[in-house]
Amino acid sequence: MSKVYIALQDNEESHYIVEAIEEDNPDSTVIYQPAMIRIENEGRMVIKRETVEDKMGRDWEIPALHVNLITLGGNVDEDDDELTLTWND
Amino acid sequence: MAVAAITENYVGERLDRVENFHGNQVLYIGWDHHLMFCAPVAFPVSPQAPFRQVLEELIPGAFSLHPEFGEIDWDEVQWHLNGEPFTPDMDATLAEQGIDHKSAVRFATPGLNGIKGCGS
Amino acid sequence: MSNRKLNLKDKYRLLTRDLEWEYSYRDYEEIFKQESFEGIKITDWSKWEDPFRLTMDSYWKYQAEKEKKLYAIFDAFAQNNGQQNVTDARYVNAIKLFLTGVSPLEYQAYNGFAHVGRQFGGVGARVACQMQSLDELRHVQTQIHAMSHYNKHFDGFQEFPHMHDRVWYLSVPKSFFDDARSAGPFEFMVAIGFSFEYVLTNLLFVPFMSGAAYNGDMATVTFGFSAQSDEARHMTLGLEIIKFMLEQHEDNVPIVQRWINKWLWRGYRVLTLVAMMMDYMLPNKVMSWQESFEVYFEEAATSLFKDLARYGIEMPAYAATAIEEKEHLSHQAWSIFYNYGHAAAFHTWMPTDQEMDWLSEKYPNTFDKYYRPRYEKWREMEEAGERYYNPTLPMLCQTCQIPMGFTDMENPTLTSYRQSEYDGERYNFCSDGCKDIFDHEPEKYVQSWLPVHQIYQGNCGGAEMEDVLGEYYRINLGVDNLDFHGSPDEERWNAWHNLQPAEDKLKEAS
Amino acid sequence: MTIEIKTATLEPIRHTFEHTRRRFGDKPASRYQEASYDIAPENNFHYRPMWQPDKLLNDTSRTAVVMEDWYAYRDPRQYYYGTYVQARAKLQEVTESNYAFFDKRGLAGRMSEEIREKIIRCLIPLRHMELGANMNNVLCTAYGTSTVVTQAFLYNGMDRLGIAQYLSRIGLLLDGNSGEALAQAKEHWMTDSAWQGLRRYTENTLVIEDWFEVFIAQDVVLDTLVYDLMYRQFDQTITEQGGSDLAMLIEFMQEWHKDNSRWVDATLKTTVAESEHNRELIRGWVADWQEKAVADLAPLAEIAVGEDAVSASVEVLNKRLAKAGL
Repeated sequence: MSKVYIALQDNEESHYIVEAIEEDNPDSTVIYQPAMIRIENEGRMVIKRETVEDKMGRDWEIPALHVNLITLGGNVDEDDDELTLTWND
Repeated sequence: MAVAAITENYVGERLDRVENFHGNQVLYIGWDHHLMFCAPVAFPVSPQAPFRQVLEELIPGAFSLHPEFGEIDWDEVQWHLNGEPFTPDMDATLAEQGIDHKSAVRFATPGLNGIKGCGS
Repeated sequence: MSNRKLNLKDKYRLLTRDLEWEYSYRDYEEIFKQESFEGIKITDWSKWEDPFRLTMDSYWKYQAEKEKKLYAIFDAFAQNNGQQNVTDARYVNAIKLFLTGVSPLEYQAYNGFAHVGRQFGGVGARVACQMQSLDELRHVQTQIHAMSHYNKHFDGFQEFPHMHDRVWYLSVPKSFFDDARSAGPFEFMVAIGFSFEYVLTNLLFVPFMSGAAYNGDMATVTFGFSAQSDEARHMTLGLEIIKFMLEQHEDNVPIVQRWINKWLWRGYRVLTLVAMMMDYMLPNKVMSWQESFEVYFEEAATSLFKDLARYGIEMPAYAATAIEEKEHLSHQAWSIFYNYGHAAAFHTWMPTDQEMDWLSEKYPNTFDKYYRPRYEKWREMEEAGERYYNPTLPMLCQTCQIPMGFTDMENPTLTSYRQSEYDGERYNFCSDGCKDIFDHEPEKYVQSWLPVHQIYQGNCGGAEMEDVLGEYYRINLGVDNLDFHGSPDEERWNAWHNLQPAEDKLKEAS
Repeated sequence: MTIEIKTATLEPIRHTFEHTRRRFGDKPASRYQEASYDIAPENNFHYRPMWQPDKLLNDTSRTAVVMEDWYAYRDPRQYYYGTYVQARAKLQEVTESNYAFFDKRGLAGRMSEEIREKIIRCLIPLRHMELGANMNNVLCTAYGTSTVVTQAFLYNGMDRLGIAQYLSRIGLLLDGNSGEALAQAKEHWMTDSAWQGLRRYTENTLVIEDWFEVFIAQDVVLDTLVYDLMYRQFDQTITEQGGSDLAMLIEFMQEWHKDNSRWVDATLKTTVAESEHNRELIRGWVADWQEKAVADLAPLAEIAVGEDAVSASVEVLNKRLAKAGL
């Protein structure tokens, strides 16, 4: 199976997002690189608004992810509650 | 294969027609396995020039900085013209021996393998 | 009245897709003239899916937030003379290449996406392209603003748009984008939206920006990452358009496959410049070209093409060649620029011993065997006061326009020559990829404005190289060009840091 | 101490790029200047476009207007991307809070059925015209010459999409997010005789080839008339009829039009002042499109405002044209 991935700028807000991703995608791998954080997972990854809000302790909208986003790989689907990345194998 | 364009007969202007070079044609020369010269070189040269001129003027001008240049035994050199083995006639013109516009001439120097034998 | 809340999908449908109407006073074909000539069959634009469903209110809001952050950093960088904090003045040459070679491509993307953003018949696709056009404008402008401060303290930035239209090595990226923009709207999307944005920009931006981070270049990291935050949207658009075309009609599949083959090769050749930047121009290295190629091309492309296999799309034809070349590419590119360092608007140099050791470690199969001896010879010549410059202009590939510095991978010290005849004239190429591209559309590629031929035709300011370089290219001779050692950039850098000239250091070191 | 040496050697070696120095003198250039002037490719294009083989990429002959220097323009707002999005984000924030207020207070429910119907019939269908305006301005970006011109067209184009979306949201505020108002409005746009003129005009502009003529037909003639008619006169009419809450929903359009007009006027003026050739050309386009617009808008003006509405808007247009030297 192929890996989907997402990379975020290494900053305070991203740390919360990464925490949320780790919680919702327990098999994912987090890789710290210069100035960026890359998270990979086999086949599918989900970023959930609710979990991020929980980590941040405030309201957060999915489109706000783009402010810190560097790159991603996989088919994207975004709605109000989550953004998912998938590969069809 | 014709290009797919919005109008029929898409014809682009050929920028490098030989007529545009003021009586010259372009000749490319490369020295095999001597990549200190990063790529073959290009010269504007008269199609009426004898090959001797290529050997005595153009080639030294381009390649003499190489430490092996002085060691070349020109009788042993193997030539290719546009990918085919070729024996140049020193006194015939380029045109007479089929070296036309944008032809590529390569030469190999057996026994000379570049700086420390690395092909440079 | 209690208003039910609209979700993102409904909102996008009502606010964007529903704006369209069926024309009755004019024909669809009059309004979207360019939609059919490429042979792509679209039966239903309403099947277009926009994964982000961005409306203008969100666009303005989030983009303004990004810009606010970005310009705060630019201001701080300039106020604090951040240019002093890069690892080494040699590093700045990487961003000179970036401003002259890459930023103008962002400009071309701005033009190109505006073009397709008008020409597609579906509003969803049009709007996505328009937003990308606007983003690309953002990128060129933020890059100019980031470099504006460097321009005040280093040479070689000052004529970037003039140079992009004329200088030999910039003809490589320029011809790439001219090629894409002169193609029809669907091919443009495969060329730029998919092949470049989806498959290749990661190779351009991510390692390079990490490199900037590793080399203390705050301004570049900031614009780079900020630009990348738009890139995720662009990548997704690129993938979406491919899927859309493939789903619309089976007849589209072979056309799309041919475009993918062509554009991945064309884009990969342009990235030769990046390979060289990564391995040679970053004093503090992040990862080698080979390593980033493995992660961002081989691994990522494999997943992608596995995903696209269900449509009958295969891994592009020349990927195997690109993979074979990964252990040679950057060294061959650096050799080209070292050869023609007198004709470039940035500086070149020979790697230090430590840097050569890094290259040996990263390229155990090739560096010591093929390249180190060459470099040591060049260094020796430099120390003898005879820094090597190639005295003759190079042979260029008709398609990619790069000097023919690539070799046959089965015989890596033999130049790779390819040739075609068309309409009574010979054309030369660096590779099968470039030759096939020409052979398929010779009418297009006979038009290439090849810098070396243009010089020989007398169209670049005169017969003397000084006229070409100084007058036509506007290289400030003896200042912008030649080796880094002995350059005014180096001299100023040393003065800022009270360092002894590198030449002296070089002598001591050897 | 090395501080003194450092300050001495940190003097910049130049103040700006060479192209901005040549144009504006040897001093630090503004961000607007560095981001806008002389950065578009102009020479040595490699291949003729497959989609228009008789021209080059970035060919200046895609309009009959002739400028000696296509960078003679200046956007009075000095918008480059950063200043543009920040200006719009500010306007957007105000608009969002207006819309939220309108929604939260249930102000739609306070409007009479008649007023609601009138807004849905006379105002909401404009969202389709705005989509046409979006396409027209993006066309000018794609085929226009010089960044200082083309970037402003793109900002305008995206603004029009934004306005189309705000108009749609007004519809949604009025129909409780059911989308019914939008469907009705579309039906008006497609079949209502009051709208057929404007729809015909819009479709006709979508086939104009000359991008500067597009600018005249859309941004100069039609927008001046429509924005005066709908966002001034219609706003007044609705207020008089008890629908004053509409005002907070169209503030964006009013503010935007004021802002955009500064650029339209400046662009028109610079072009007309360039030559008699340009003046005559533009005069012809204006006359042609004005005549069509007046006829095509009249039925809508009559149901939205009243009989003399169009002539009042024409007066506004004539004033603007006179100011631009026409």
